[in-house]
Amino acid sequence: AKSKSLMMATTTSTDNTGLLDYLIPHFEKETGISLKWTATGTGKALKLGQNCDVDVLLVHAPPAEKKYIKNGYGKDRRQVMYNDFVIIGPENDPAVIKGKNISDALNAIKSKQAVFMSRGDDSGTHKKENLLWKNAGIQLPDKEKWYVQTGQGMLATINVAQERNGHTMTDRGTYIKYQSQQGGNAPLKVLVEGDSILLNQYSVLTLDPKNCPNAKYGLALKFSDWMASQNAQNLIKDFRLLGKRLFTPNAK
Amino acid sequence: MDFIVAGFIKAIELLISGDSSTWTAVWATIKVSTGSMLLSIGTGLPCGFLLGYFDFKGKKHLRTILDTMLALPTVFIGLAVYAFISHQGPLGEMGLLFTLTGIAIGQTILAFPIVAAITASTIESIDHDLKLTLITLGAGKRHIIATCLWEVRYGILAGAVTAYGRVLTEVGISMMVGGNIKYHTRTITTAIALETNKGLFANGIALGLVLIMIAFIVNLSLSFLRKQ
Amino acid sequence: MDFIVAGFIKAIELLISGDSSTWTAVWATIKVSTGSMLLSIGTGLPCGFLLGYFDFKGKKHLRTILDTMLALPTVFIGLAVYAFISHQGPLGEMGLLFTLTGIAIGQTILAFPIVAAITASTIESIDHDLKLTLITLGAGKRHIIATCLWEVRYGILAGAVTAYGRVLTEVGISMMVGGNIKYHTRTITTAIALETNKGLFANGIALGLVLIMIAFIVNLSLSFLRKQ
Amino acid sequence: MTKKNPAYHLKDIQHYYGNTKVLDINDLKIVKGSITGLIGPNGSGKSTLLKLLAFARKPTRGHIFYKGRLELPFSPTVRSKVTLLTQKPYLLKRTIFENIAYGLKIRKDKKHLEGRVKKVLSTVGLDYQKFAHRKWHELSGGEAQRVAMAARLILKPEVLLLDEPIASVDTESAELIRKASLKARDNWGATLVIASHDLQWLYSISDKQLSIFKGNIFSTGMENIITGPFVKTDKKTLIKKLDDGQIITLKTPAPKTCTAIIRKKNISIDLEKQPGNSSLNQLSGHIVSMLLEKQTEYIMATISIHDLSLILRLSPDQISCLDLYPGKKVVLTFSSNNVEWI
Amino acid sequence: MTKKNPAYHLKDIQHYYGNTKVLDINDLKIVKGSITGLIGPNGSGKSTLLKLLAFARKPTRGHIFYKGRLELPFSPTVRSKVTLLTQKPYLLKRTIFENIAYGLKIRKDKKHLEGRVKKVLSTVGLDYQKFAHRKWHELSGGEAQRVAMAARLILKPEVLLLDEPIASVDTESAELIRKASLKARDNWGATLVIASHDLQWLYSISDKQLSIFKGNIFSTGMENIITGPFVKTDKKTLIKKLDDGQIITLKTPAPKTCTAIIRKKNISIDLEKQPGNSSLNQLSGHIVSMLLEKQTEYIMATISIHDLSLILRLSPDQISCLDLYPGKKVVLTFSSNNVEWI
Ligand SMILES: Nc1ncnc2c1ncn2[C@@H]1O[C@H](COP(=O)(O)OP(=O)(O)OP(=O)(O)O)[C@@H](O)[C@H]1O
Ligand SMILES: Nc1ncnc2c1ncn2[C@@H]1O[C@H](COP(=O)(O)OP(=O)(O)OP(=O)(O)O)[C@@H](O)[C@H]1O
Ligand SMILES: [Mg+2]
Ligand SMILES: [Mg+2]
Repeated sequence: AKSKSLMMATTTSTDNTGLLDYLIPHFEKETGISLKWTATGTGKALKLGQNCDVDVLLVHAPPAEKKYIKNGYGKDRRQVMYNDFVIIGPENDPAVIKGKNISDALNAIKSKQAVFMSRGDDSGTHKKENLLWKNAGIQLPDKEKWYVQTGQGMLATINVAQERNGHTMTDRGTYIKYQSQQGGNAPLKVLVEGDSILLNQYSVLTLDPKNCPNAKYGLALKFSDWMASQNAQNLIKDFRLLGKRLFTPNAK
Repeated sequence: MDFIVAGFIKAIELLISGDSSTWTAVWATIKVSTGSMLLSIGTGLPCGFLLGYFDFKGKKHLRTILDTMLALPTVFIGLAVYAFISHQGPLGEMGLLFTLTGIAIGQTILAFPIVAAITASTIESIDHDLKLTLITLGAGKRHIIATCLWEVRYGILAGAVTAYGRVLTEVGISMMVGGNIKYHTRTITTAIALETNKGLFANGIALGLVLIMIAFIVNLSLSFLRKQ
Repeated sequence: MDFIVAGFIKAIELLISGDSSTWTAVWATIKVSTGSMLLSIGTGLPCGFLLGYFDFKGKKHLRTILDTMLALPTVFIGLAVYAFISHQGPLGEMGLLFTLTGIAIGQTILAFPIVAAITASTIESIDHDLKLTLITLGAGKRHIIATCLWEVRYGILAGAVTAYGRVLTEVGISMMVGGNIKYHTRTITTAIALETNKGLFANGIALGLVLIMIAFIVNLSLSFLRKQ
Repeated sequence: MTKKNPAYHLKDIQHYYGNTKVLDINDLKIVKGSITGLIGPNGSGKSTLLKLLAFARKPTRGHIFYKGRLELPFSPTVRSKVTLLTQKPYLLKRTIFENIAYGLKIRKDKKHLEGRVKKVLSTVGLDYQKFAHRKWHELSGGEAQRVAMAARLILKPEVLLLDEPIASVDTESAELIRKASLKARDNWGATLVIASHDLQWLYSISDKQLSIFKGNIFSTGMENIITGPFVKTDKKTLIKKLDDGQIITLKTPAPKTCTAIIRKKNISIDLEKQPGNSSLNQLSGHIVSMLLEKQTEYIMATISIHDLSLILRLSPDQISCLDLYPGKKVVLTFSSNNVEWI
Repeated sequence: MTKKNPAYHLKDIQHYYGNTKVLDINDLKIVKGSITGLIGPNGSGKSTLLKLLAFARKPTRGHIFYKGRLELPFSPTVRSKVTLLTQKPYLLKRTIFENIAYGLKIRKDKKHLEGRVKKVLSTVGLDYQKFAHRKWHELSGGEAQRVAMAARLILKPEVLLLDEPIASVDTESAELIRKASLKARDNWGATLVIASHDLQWLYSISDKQLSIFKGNIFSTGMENIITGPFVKTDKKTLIKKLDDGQIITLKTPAPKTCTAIIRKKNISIDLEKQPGNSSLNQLSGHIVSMLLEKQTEYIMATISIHDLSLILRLSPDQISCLDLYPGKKVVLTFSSNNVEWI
């Protein structure tokens, strides 16, 4: 039984949305492999893999993942699903960004000094946000008064944004969750969405056996394969919260 | 505000409905805190006794170090323990990472200075005449330790209860060393952290109440040990 | 293992280089822990005294409740305080959310039972003859309180130091009430949690060492109060 | 009006620990400026009575009037005027100086503190230079007791209650404490109540002796107490057999009680047995000690009759006449009717 | 060999608290099965000496031989054989029964515990029924002291060291403790050392008295001590003036020391002053007390000369002859050469 168990490190979003609680029993039933997971920030998840304390990773930070593989820690990066990021803010849209493209919107926020919450935690989301500022040609506003770094999870950051009447960037899954908690009448609305750069790609990584000879590489591959399987992809497609789909499967 | 009320209702629901994830977390919490308390009392009492009973050079410095250990952040302890028991650490072989045993080790490091420091200061307050009396009654070293500790049992109980509160409520070690793995190493506190992270504040409150209830039951049974 | 060594080096670097985010976190920690210690000693000492000195009905039950309060999880306290001071809460007007003052309030709730419980058990251990002596020397109520507390000062110091360690190392309240906002309410412990989550374990260790250094300096200066 | 009132007036006082009655005093007055000696065996209630007089404890029943006013513990009227030297002197964890100055400091009376401490230390025979700056635990037993005494004396209280002030004190210091007590009465009119097992010392200092036994007060001073077990011979007679064969016969009206009091004035002393009637007890024994009662020149003699110790108060003439000295064999005679029961 | 050895042999013992020397004993032997009385003013070092004899403290310098063997604190040889009743009896926070049984329990000697506790309680005059199940703090001062005594007696130790065992104990109990001590010696050959300020009691129990003054031991029993200040009149003479005008003259070979010892054997008693030479001190005073020294029939008389108390040991004949009794005026005579200095 011991050899048939797998340890995974993943990001909080997959766990907090309940996706794993929904998906994993199917995996266990179909393959007979039991899977345990620990949900942490992307950075820590990668670190746990680097230290060989887990067998497989499910993360969403493509540039960091690629670097990770290049450093010889990971292997077999397999894209399995995505959702997208949105910019949310007060309904009255104080910075007037509604409908703008992402770079314009960020520039508007900066010039209006509208409050913007950053997770500031090196998570996949945070890394994406940093990239967006860079693409918009803005130097990271680390010490600006209007740029608030919470260093917390997505939902906590949204809550801070609500308390402060500010903006933030969030993945759509968490936003839907937030909406549901506000009884469908959330004070913060989606203001910017749809840009292709806002895509949030999730991938499964196995660990390079050269770095971690003891990690269960074979089982990890099986998990990776299963996630990409038609069955799993369908399950992901069917996973809904408040009637809304959270993740879009895109395994090749 | 309303999530606090909701939390109360939810707490009762969770316990009555026999929600399996709640109950496994309850058991994990009880197991791990019992283990770490036994370990920390087993090590902290004798150390505290030595530090409080004897006068020796450097005693004050030792006390300062012990007091400083009271301020070891749990995440720090978690990281340090992780460093040792991670697969690449020196004790990686033992497979303690992501286990309750691993958490208990970390929590022992957390509770030890509390037990030792409060024992030491309680023993220090012992009447000099007690020591003399014990010696003159022919008590050997072991009896002196046992009797002194028993004489100040209320003070030591206070130290143990404080340490228990600390162990019961810590998150950092459980999270780092245990990994908050559902049905395995998820304790009530890591569950609270998770629920809170999810924004399910009422669940967090509910689990908090469950934890407080455990503490209450433990303290209620200890209260029979108290001075009547 | 190597990240621990790296952490030591990093700790020195952080402090020497005057890294602004570290230093603001240091100041936030010092401010908020000082505030909450003053508040909790101010409330906990008298309550502990009353509970330890007098015999009254229901005293044992009060002690049990107090001991249970030792096991209030920080996230729970954080949530409760949040419920009151969030914009929708009854004290929302005061704008305490995401401020150091808010954190200090929560930490006071955390430290109060430690100070009170240890004071009570220390006062309880007071020789009955001391009380009689003070009365016969004509001491009024205020003098009795002050003198009794002074007689057991080492025990109370131990309680205060324990509470200080608790306050200094808690994360849940600071995170929930303070929001871990960089340059504002980020304390050392929330910073450690953040760095650890990022996988920057060496940074976590470094910040932990900074915290321990603060505790060491405080305890070193307190050690002059100790028995010579 | 207050002039006429006694310092203390105790009315219908009863005190219990749990269900055990340890004090039962109908009516007791203590005159202002008097020195009252409190005599009684262990556990008779001396310390309890002193705690009541110090208003450190509330009697279970009854009232205590201080200078004519009903007072209760913590009454501001008495708090700073009445002080008690407890039986087990407790020193605060400070220097000797701070211990002695404590009472004055809480009274905010800090003038000439050093001089006053120096003076009161010399009153109890301790050298300021040598002792003032020692820590509380760096004292011998008798020194600690004297420091505690000094801490009371410095307050110049209206009432000074002393619970075994010379229990572990040497002869010389006992004399110093005697003098200090007398000075307290003479210089500032203090009222003193002193419990002690050292009768010689107590007689040398007190105007009046109260004897206390099982919580009952006898205001005639030290009396002889004969405790049971007794054997009932007939309805109205109890006898106590001593191990050496001598027999004490006592008439009893109250069969339940079991402690007899024979007042010293009812006992006479002789060198040999007289042919007497059967209602007279005649017991032989020897004198153990003879102590001077300072104020009166009378002599308190302790006579040992096998296990029993009896006390007599003798005049110098009686002693000269019978040539009495410690070791001398004597015969004590008292009527079996002259007995009181409690 | 052990038979010949004394119970204790102290050699070149010095003990310091900090920099203060409190004991200085060249050579002292305590015979097995003897009862030694320890007399001395407060702070003279009695308790310190007893703690050394109990091996509860290590002397700063010197060696203590127990039955011929050099022993140190915590030596397993002596731990269970020597016991000390401390001056301030401390009771454990348990019932009286548990307090008394404690020593036996740690010796794993649990046979007939209840019966033995009952017996030892009655030895110190306490009723088992009434006291055994009380808590430690529910006792009067004297009762507590007796419980502590019982806790030592029950151990039947080879050596029983008693530090002021009757300090707050009533007369009757003092007698019980005396008897219990004698029984310990007679029944199981215990060696006893007893410190007390109650000389009458101590003389009635001890075979030998050691007098201790400022840490120095005098093995002739209680001697008279005259402390300074003295006034120097010429190179070889010091005088002390009493407040009533009388003058004591003392020859001095050692000018630095300042405490004089006049041995009681060198003092004679008279009713009136004799025309004498100038090197004789003649002091008038009166007798304060006369106590029987039980074993010898001699009488210890205390004579008060103004502030000074001197002790004489008199035979019954002397007393009869001079018709001495407490209160009688007498004259004491001693040569100014018969003085020792420490
Ligand atoms: N806290 C207590 N609880 C129960 N009984 C007590 C308590 N304190 C004293 N007693 C009992 O009350 C009685 C009176 O005690 P008290 O201390 O007044 O006696 P005492 O005359 O001072 O005796 P001693 O000469 O020994 O000091 C004793 O029989 C004692 O056993
Ligand atoms: N812990 C201590 N530190 C310093 N000096 C001390 C200490 N204990 C006792 N002394 C001093 O040592 C001397 C001897 O003390 P010890 O207790 O032996 O006297 P004692 O003869 O028993 O007196 P007492 O009759 O008052 O009990 C005293 O002068 C005392 O002040
Ligand atoms: Mg008493
Ligand atoms: Mg002593």
